[in-house]
Amino acid sequence: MSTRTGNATHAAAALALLAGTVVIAVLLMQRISQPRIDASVSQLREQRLAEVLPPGEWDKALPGDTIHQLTDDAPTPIFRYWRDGVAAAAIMQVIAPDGYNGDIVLLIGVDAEGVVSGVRVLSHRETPGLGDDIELRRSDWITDFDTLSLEAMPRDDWALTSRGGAFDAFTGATITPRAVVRAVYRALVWFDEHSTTVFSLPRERP
Amino acid sequence: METLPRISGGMDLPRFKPGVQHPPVTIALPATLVFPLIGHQGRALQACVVAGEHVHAGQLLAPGMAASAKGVVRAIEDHATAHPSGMTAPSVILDVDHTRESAVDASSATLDLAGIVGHGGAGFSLSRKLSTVADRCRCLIINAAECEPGIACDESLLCHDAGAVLEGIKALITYLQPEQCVLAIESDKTHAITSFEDALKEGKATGEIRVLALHPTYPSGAERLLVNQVLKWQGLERLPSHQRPGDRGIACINVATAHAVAQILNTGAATQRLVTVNAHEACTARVTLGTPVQHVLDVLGALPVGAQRVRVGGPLSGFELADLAAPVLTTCNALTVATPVPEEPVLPCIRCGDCVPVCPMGLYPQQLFALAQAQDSKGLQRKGIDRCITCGCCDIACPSFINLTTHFRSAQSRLREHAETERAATHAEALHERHRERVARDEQRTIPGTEAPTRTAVSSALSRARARRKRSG
Amino acid sequence: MSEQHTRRAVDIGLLRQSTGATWRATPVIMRQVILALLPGIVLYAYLIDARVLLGLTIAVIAALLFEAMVMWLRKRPVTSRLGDGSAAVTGVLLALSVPPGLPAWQLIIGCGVAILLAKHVFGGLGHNPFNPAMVAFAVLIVSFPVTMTDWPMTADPVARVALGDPAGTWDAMTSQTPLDRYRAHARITTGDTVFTLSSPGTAWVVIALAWLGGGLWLLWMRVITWHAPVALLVSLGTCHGLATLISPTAMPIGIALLGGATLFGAFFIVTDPVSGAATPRGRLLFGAGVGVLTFLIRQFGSWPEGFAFAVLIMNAAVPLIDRLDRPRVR
Amino acid sequence: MTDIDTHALIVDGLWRRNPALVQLLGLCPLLAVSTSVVDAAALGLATLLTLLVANLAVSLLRKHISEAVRLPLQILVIAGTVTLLELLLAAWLPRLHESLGIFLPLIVTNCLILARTEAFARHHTPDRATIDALATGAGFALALLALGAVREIVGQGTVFAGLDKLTGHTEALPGISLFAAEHGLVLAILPPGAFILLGLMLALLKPGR
Repeated sequence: MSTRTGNATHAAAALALLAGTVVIAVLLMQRISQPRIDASVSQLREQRLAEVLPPGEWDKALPGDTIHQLTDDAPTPIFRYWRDGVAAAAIMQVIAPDGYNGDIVLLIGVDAEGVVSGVRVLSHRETPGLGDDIELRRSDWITDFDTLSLEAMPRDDWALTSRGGAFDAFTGATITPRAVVRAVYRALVWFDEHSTTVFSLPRERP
Repeated sequence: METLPRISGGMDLPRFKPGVQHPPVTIALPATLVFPLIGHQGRALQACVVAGEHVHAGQLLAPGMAASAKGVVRAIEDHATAHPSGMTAPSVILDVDHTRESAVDASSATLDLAGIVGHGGAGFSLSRKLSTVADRCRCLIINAAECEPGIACDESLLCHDAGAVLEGIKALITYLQPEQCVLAIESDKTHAITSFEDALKEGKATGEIRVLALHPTYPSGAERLLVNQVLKWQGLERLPSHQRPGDRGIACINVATAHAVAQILNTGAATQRLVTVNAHEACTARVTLGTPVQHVLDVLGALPVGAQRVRVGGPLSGFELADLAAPVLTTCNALTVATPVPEEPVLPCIRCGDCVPVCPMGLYPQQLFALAQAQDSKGLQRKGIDRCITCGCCDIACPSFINLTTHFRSAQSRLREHAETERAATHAEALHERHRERVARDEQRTIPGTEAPTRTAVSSALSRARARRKRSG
Repeated sequence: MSEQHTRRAVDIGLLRQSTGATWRATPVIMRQVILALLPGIVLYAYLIDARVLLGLTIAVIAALLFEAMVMWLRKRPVTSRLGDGSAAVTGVLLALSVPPGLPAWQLIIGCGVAILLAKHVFGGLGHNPFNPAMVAFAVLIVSFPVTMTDWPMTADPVARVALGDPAGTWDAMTSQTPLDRYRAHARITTGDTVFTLSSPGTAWVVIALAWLGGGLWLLWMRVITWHAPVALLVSLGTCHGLATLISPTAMPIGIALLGGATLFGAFFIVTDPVSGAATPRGRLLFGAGVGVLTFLIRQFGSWPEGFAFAVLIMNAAVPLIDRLDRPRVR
Repeated sequence: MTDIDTHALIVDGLWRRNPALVQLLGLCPLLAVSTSVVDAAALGLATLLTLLVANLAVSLLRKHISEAVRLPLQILVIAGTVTLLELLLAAWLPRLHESLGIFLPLIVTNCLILARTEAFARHHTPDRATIDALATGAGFALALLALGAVREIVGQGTVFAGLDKLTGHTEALPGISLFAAEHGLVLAILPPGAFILLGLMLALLKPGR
């Protein structure tokens, strides 16, 4: 009996000891790597943000002034940019929920008038070879949105050519591009209604 | 004459009835007769004669198997049988005594004991069949349908010996007292129909037995299908799949069996049957049961030569005979001597479903085939393999030349064997269980506290047992 | 009585002949299917694109070569199996399902997929659970969406005028199946009655009717049964009819039945005995299932034509149908 | 127990009892991540590394591990290793980390690793355990690499596309292009293609055994 208790104690001690060692190792590793992880995440985001932002110098360095969840249906987050104190551009992160395979996360850059300066895909899980033509590295389809605005194009044209719109579907796939077009259209409509609110919110302390 | 509705499924095969126009040729008795000790569905029979015993025609050699001639039992040994597998079986070998048969007391013969086996395909014992419907027979159906091409013995029987058939039917009517008696025959057998109707007029039985015409579709003569056709004609519900004809008071008896009944009444024994022999010249032969096939063909000068083979039964239900020494028995309706045409190469099943509409039982042969190949017993039973009458319609319909029926036959016998062993196992288990219970009970009786049997009690019991044995033996 | 006469009674082969069964042997069935396709093929080559003949030749040769290769690898007699014609039929069906301008090497890959992956991996003729031509079609459309949706714009004056597009600007467009073309212009011409018949292109309608004719001939010759095609057409028609009631912009029944692969599939694909259901009731269920699924994929899916996928899904359901359909034993 | 010779260990791990191609262990990551050579190589290396650490640790501790707690201990070691690895990758090769996604943490549940620690490392000296881990891990990685190469070539017409993810370059490396991407058999990149190609690989390797 005594040996069994001894064994159990021994085993528990071994387990605790090992668990402790592992926890310490993981904590140490996290301490070392966390700054780098944060840096690389923000670097990646800044790189993408820079791609969709109109060219020029800005009052505040990337990622700009960030606001989250402005209204229930608002894109989140929204990055705001001022040039010489004048509200000049915003980048909206929106989700296209009706993709072929899960959410497509988009960054949509617009200037203060609502003209698109660029659209990029942050993440998606569309079918390789079919749906991933929304990525810039595979096709320049996504640049079709550049310089478009609600004023520049009638409502009916915000659709795929197969439905009578202005956007080509890429061959074999209609769902993915349709989801992107709809998401961009929705974001522009939202921005059209709320742009004053977006820029009137207090600016972050630099 | 009234007509029965056409069966669903089945096939219209060309009418080919060899030898029916000539009267039957009687084949002389051979030197030895052979009686395999096999009963219905291949059950082994126990011989009730011994080697050296003298037997007379009509004497039972085993339950359900009567001698067809006078003679001496030479031996009980393995002998070739007319079985698709070509197997041998323990058989009573009878040396025929060619002296004239002493008169048999025909009046003493009863239908129950004569050991008549149905002359249709299954070889079901007649007495058993009659006993299931005795006293409550609603309808007696005489089955004169013979729709397979190449077999014409029943038709020949009606054409040339309708009187005897009628006599047998009348005897059955007397025995069963059915409410109604019908004879079913294909409408294209006009000669047989007129012959039988003449006999009816002669025997003044026109109102007693009604002749029903069947559409000559193969296999409308199969028992279950025929019974259902008659029930439909009577305006009654057909048999549900779990019922047998006997359960509804219906006896369906082959026309040749009725003829055998007449033989028993006249001579005391049913010793002969008609066999269509289909060789270079076709004829109908009257063969004493137990006669080796070899002898029949020898007498007719039709022994196979060269590549010729002998087939027992028709092209669909029959099989190639492995050994000519096998005897002709009640279920042997035709012998064909011919050179078999090489079979078409079997192609894979393409699931075309052509076999489905032709199946007279409404089964799905294609699925049964797949299940049989997968040896899926449960699936086979679920899809009704036990309902398959192995008529062969699916074989004909199959565009890939698959011999489906062969597969079904072996699947059925495999399942039957399986059920048999299962039953034996449960039986043995029950026996064992009972034994254990008894042992337990005995142990309980001798639990401490009760009296152990004393020495004197034991010895007195022993002496009582001895006395009893002396008295009885 | 002659030897031949007696033989007639012993020989099941001759019985088969007398009832017309040998005449219905598997290789004959395959030949008749190809024969039934001929009028459609001729019209296709004349009205739409003669390249279909080249495609057919390539596909049949490739299918036969693949078949021969597999039979040789599986150490089976090569010639007898080539003679059964099933590989050739697969090649023909595949070549007719893909756009006529499909590059030859893609068509050959399709034949390889059909014969090797869809057929022989499962054990060859009679054992494939999926329709080989449809498996190949699915693989091709997933793999080569660009060329697989590149249908030729027909020299079809009626349709052009009807759609108000006399200049024929469509020639510049790709990614339009005959069915997709309806979708493209549905919005513009909603309510326009002229549109109804001519929209899939009169040439395509003529060819669809040729498939219908071939199919009816096969029915008459009793090579196929009516169950699956009728069930398919009825269920597809019903679905489209209901859709039209709910939403007036939905595809009208006429286009749904005459356009796309509907009639071709109804008589030549869902009637494939091997991968379809084998009993009358099973075939009704199978055809109806294909119809509903085709409608759903056409209406809500991203593929231009849902027929192949509908067939494959129902192929997968065949064992279930077989299991559920118990015979009504007599 | 320790008399299994090194050569046999290596041959077993790499070929005769190859975890992926013979024992069919770890199929989920094998099929999910083998869409390109780079991803396959990365996951293969990560698995190899985890297996090495886990095998070594379990072997070193084998005298102190009692039967009752051996499974929690082994899982703890494996999970700890994978977590460290994930943090490392997230910090220094973020693009690779992103591309491997959930399959990196899922290495914990790769039965291959637990199978080796449980069946081998627990009973053998650290040097044997190391050799076993290297051989088995390499066997798995090579199978992954082969499948990845086939799928990338057939599906996209490239090899080594996205090598930057592995090297830490900032600009995208297109890899070697064999033919235009639109001629690729896209099916090969999709999950069903993975199953079909793995099946074909197994069938082709069968006669060699």
